[in-house]
Amino acid sequence: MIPLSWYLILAAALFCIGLYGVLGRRNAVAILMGIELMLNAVNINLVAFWRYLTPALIAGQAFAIIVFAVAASEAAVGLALIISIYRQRSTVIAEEIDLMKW
Amino acid sequence: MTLLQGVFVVTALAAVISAVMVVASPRLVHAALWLVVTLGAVAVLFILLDAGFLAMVQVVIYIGAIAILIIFTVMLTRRVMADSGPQANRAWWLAVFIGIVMFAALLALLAQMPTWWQATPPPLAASADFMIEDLGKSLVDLDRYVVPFEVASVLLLAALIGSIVLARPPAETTGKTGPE
Amino acid sequence: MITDPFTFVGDLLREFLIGLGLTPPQASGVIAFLGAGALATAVLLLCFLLIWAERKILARIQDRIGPNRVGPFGLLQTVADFAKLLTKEVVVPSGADKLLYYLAPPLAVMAVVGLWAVIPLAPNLVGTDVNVALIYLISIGAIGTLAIMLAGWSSNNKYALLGAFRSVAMLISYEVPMVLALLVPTMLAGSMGTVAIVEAQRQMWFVVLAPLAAILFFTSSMAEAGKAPFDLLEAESEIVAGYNIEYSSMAFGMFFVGDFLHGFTLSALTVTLFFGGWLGPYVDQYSWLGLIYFLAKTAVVYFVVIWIRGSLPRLRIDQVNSFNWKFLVPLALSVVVVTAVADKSAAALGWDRTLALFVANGLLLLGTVIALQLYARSQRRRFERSRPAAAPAPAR
Amino acid sequence: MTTDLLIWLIPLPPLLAFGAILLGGYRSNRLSTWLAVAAMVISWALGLFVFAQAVQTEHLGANPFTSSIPWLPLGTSVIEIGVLIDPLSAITLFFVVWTCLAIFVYSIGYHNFGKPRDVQDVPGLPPRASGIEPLYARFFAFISLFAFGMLTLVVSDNLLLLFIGWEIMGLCSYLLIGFWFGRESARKAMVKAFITTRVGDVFMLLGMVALYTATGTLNFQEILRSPETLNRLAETPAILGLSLAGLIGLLLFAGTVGKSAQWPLHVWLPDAMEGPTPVSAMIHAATMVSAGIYLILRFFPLLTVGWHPGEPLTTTMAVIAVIGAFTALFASTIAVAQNDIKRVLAYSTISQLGYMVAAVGIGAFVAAAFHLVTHAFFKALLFLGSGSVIHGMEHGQAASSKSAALAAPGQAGPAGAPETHDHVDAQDMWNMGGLRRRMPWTFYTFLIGGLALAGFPIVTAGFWSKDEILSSAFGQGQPVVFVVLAAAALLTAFYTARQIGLTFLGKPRSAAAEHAHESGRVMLLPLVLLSLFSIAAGWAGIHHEFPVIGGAIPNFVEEFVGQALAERPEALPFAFPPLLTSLVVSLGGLGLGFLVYRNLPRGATDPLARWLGPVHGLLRRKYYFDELYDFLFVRPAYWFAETFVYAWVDRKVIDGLLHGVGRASLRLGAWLRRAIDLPVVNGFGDLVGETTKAAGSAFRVIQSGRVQAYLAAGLLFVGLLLSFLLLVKP
Repeated sequence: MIPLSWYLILAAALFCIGLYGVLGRRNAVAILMGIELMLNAVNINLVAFWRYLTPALIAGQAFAIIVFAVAASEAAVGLALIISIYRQRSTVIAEEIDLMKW
Repeated sequence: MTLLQGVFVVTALAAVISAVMVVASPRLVHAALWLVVTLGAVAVLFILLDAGFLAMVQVVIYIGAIAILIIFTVMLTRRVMADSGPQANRAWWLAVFIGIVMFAALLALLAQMPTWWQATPPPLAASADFMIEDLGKSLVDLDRYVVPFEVASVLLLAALIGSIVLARPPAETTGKTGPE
Repeated sequence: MITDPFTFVGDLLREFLIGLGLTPPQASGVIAFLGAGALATAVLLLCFLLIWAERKILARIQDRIGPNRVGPFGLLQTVADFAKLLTKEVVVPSGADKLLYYLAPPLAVMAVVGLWAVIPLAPNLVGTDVNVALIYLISIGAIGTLAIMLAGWSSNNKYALLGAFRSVAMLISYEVPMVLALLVPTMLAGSMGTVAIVEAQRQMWFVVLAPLAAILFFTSSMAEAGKAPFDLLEAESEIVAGYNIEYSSMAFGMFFVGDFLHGFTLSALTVTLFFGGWLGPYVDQYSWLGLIYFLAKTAVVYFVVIWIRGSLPRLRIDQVNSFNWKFLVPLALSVVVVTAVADKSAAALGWDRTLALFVANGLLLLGTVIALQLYARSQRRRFERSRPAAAPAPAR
Repeated sequence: MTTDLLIWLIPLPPLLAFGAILLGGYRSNRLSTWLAVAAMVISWALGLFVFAQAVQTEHLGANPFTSSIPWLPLGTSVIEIGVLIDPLSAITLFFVVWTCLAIFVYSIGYHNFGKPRDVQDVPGLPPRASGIEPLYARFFAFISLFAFGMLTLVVSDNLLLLFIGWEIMGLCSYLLIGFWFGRESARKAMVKAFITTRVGDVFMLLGMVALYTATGTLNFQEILRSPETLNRLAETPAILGLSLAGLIGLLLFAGTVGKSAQWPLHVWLPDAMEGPTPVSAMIHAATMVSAGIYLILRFFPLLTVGWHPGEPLTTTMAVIAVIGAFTALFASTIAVAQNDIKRVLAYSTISQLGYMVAAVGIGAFVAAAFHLVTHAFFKALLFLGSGSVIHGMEHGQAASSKSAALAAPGQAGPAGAPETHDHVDAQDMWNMGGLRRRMPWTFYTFLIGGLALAGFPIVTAGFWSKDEILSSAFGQGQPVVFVVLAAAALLTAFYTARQIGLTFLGKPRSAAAEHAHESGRVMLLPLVLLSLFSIAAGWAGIHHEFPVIGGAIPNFVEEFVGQALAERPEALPFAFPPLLTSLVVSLGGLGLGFLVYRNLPRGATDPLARWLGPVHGLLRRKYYFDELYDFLFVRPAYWFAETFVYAWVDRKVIDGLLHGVGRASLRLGAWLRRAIDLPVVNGFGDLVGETTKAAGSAFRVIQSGRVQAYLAAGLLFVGLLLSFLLLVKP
């Protein structure tokens, strides 16, 4: 059977790839995609821990669902923000969106 | 290596490779499509973890809504997308470094768990039908997760209103939309 | 006489495979694979008949004869059309994203054919009986949306992209009332599995228990399938032909097939969820009757689909969206609430379930009509106030 | 749901309606009407249901409906808030809900609901003839609040809650008398009413405090139903030779004197007629002034403790009886000489309340309660009828001036208008006459009310209740009271006949009266309803030995109300002298008045003035009581305020003190600023500011505005923290 560690390693890998996406990409949409990857990694962890450690409690699945809700709202608001920034400033490059300095 | 392990390895490889493509692909539409592949692979993992419901929800929400939205946004902002300049910023090496350190740290942390090498999951107590029922009940049970659930619903409502507000055209153009 | 030919054939095949030296799980896997192939092929072949039927019926509605040259009653017309399509050249527009360009049409067909995996055709004849079949339906629908998006984008054509945007906006919007309407059979049957839903309709079809939900589901699936009057995804008059304008040959043929098949599939789903699926008299003794009942009911619903196409004019994009968000979604929400309350209180107070749900739906319908009347009146008043009565509005 | 719980709900709907109208209902007149009337209908239904339950309950007096919850913890004891329905509150509730409902409905028509608003109407002034009242919703809010106060008072089971209802009514009375605050007279009247009743209320509060000190409770049942408490109160001596019970009784009675406008605090009630007529009917005739009587009826056991029928009156009772009887006669003499239709009724209200007070004073509990009920009905009827008359007159005035203007369009503007459409006083009876033909419904209902007031024999309710009081006075051996009340009854009949004669009979004496027309159905319906009660309410209390019809109908009042007392009073034997007296005085007074006033021509003077000479002037000026009070209290108060408090205390002492303190503070402040603020505090403040600024400009490089840089920095620090926790710490 599949050991728990495999899932955890995979989740950690996805998380870190997502982290790179968030930190390293210039495009705001790409940053959002990185965040989605990270959230997915979290979900894998939640479900894997539920399955291997506490299958009697439904908490893992319940919180995975709540993570879905968070991801959906984050995508909706984030993308709306990006589009509205794009309308105002004609750019979606995160480095150029730096009005809030000093 | 059993069949299940084989399936896992294939899926995991697909997930990781497509995830790398998500962050590395110079064309954003391709990145978004690679994201779809990753998400689908994660859905398969959910099935392997006996969470079929979550797998379906994953497909509905991530692929059906979030990925589509992302592609939509990419296409709407296409004018800047077309020039495929450097997609990584100046500090990308720092990002790689942080990613690798984080990966190592996470593994180091997790490896301390006593159940790290637990190979077989304990048998499920109940049938899949009962599990979904229990999941639904737990979300509206006052003693369990009704508060997070309600918070999530309020969050969704706030997101709904927020995106409508953000997406509204500026005030001077609203008058032009005729009486439809 | 064999009462259950499907199980019989399955068992026969299994014995044969085990006889060939396979282990029982391997045999089951092979049978599942074969079944999936058979189902998909059957469904795709059905298309020839469907296209012919649609053209014939539409022609009759429009007081024409329809295809009548190739084969008896023009039955082979479709075959001829496909032969023509197959012999044509596949033109890839310049600047197109080739991989995605080729990926989109198969995805579109897959999204439709995949739906058949959870439709129970007869007792013991279902692709797979998963307990989350309804969510599966929605998620497969999402793949269809993705296919349209890809087709529109990869063609490198302004009209194609506009058509794709339009259709995706509409498809995503109409998923909301569809999901809400799907909640109603889920509640009534207590399961999200299609087989359980069909079984739960033994006492009474859900179309009686939840007529409004049935109408809602039918309407929003029509929109999901892009059937008239929601066929503005390919409104020739406005955006040439929509997302598939750059496709030619069999690549276009796949979209074409997917489109026609989607209409039939939505009929099948409506029948499964609301009209009792394969249920009918004597179906327990002779399970093959189930298939006939199912196909007959589906054909009737499909006829309604074509009928609507022949009767109603196409909607504008803003009308489509406001109809969805201002009418269907609120109505679907209230249907869910009313059904839940009526069902639970019928169970708690010992009322007759059928009657209670039917009456509740009737009351909701009445309320909807009254609300619509009030809305229309207020709209008219506003209209008359903004524009003096002397100058009547020009007809659109 | 038990009846006990229902009682709690009776006062609440009007309060909710008040709140709802106040919080937004006022935007729509229609909504306000519906809210107020619907709330009142709910209260009415609940009240009648409770009344029906009460009537069907055996021995309600001994086992009343009651329910209470703790309210105010006060040191060692807890004041409870609760409700109580015993026979007394049951019948009070009965007439309160009926009259309130009738008046609510009547108000809709009175304020011209449904008519468009006249642009010339000003909020705070009565509307001209046909427009809707500008402050329409406000009126309904106020009367709803009033209904809440009255119902609270009726259902309360302790003196404190009763007092709260009492004061809410006082507030509403103030607000509603001054409803047309644009009029100088209304403003004065509202202040007068408030302050005058306040005098009584202060005494009442003293009585309440004394009662609480002596007994430790304010609950009616605990005080009034326990003989020990009452006896202890009766035996404890207080000042002036009074027992404690007598003192408390007198103090509480002072509240009644204020609220029920008894002499010498009667002056506010006639002026209160400045308010809209439904207000006069509801507050100043049927309910609020009845609350005073209700109070002394409620405390009847306390007032009469140590007294038994047939014995001489105690001091307290004597005081009450004398004041009541005197007020009855005194007010009726004034009423004879008044010309304003509402003022006549106001004085007659004072007089009739005097009857009830006198009845309580001589120990006639049942008679007083009976008269309370019947009086509420017929006096509300009379007021509403007079409102209808005034309404008709105002419409007539508008109609006549309009027709005159049409007839003579060439005439100069309003300044040169002919004499016939001068503004005449729509309330002056000398401008009326002959309204019988123009307003038949109003006439017949008003006639019923007037006959009830005059005590027209057998048919009307007033006869039975008044007769009961007279016979009680006779039977208790109080000849003086008897004679005084009989004289008052004669005058009552006389001025009633005068009023009816001047208003309805004869020929119209002004253009307005000629053009007056009948009021709308929504106003007439309450009139008809109340006139039914004005007749039928009397049948509930016919003495069982009355000739011919006695005993045909059970004496419900005697049986039901009597059990409110612990010692049930014995019914007095029937006697002919009082019956004959009341027959003679009522018929005589009516006949006399009718002879004199049945047909006076336009421009006639009051024949009474001729006959009485200077006495008539005295009566007309109300015995100069207003002037007397003005001289005795108002002017000295003004003088005191002006010359002493303002000119000397305020300007010289207090202002001087303040100025001195101010100057000293200024000096001190200037010194403190120079010595401490500038060098020390500012220096420190500047130092902090400069340091922050320097640090800010040093650190501001970090704030690059790039979200990814922030995230990276955050992650780095989280990583450092985690590695510290995991690697170094253990």
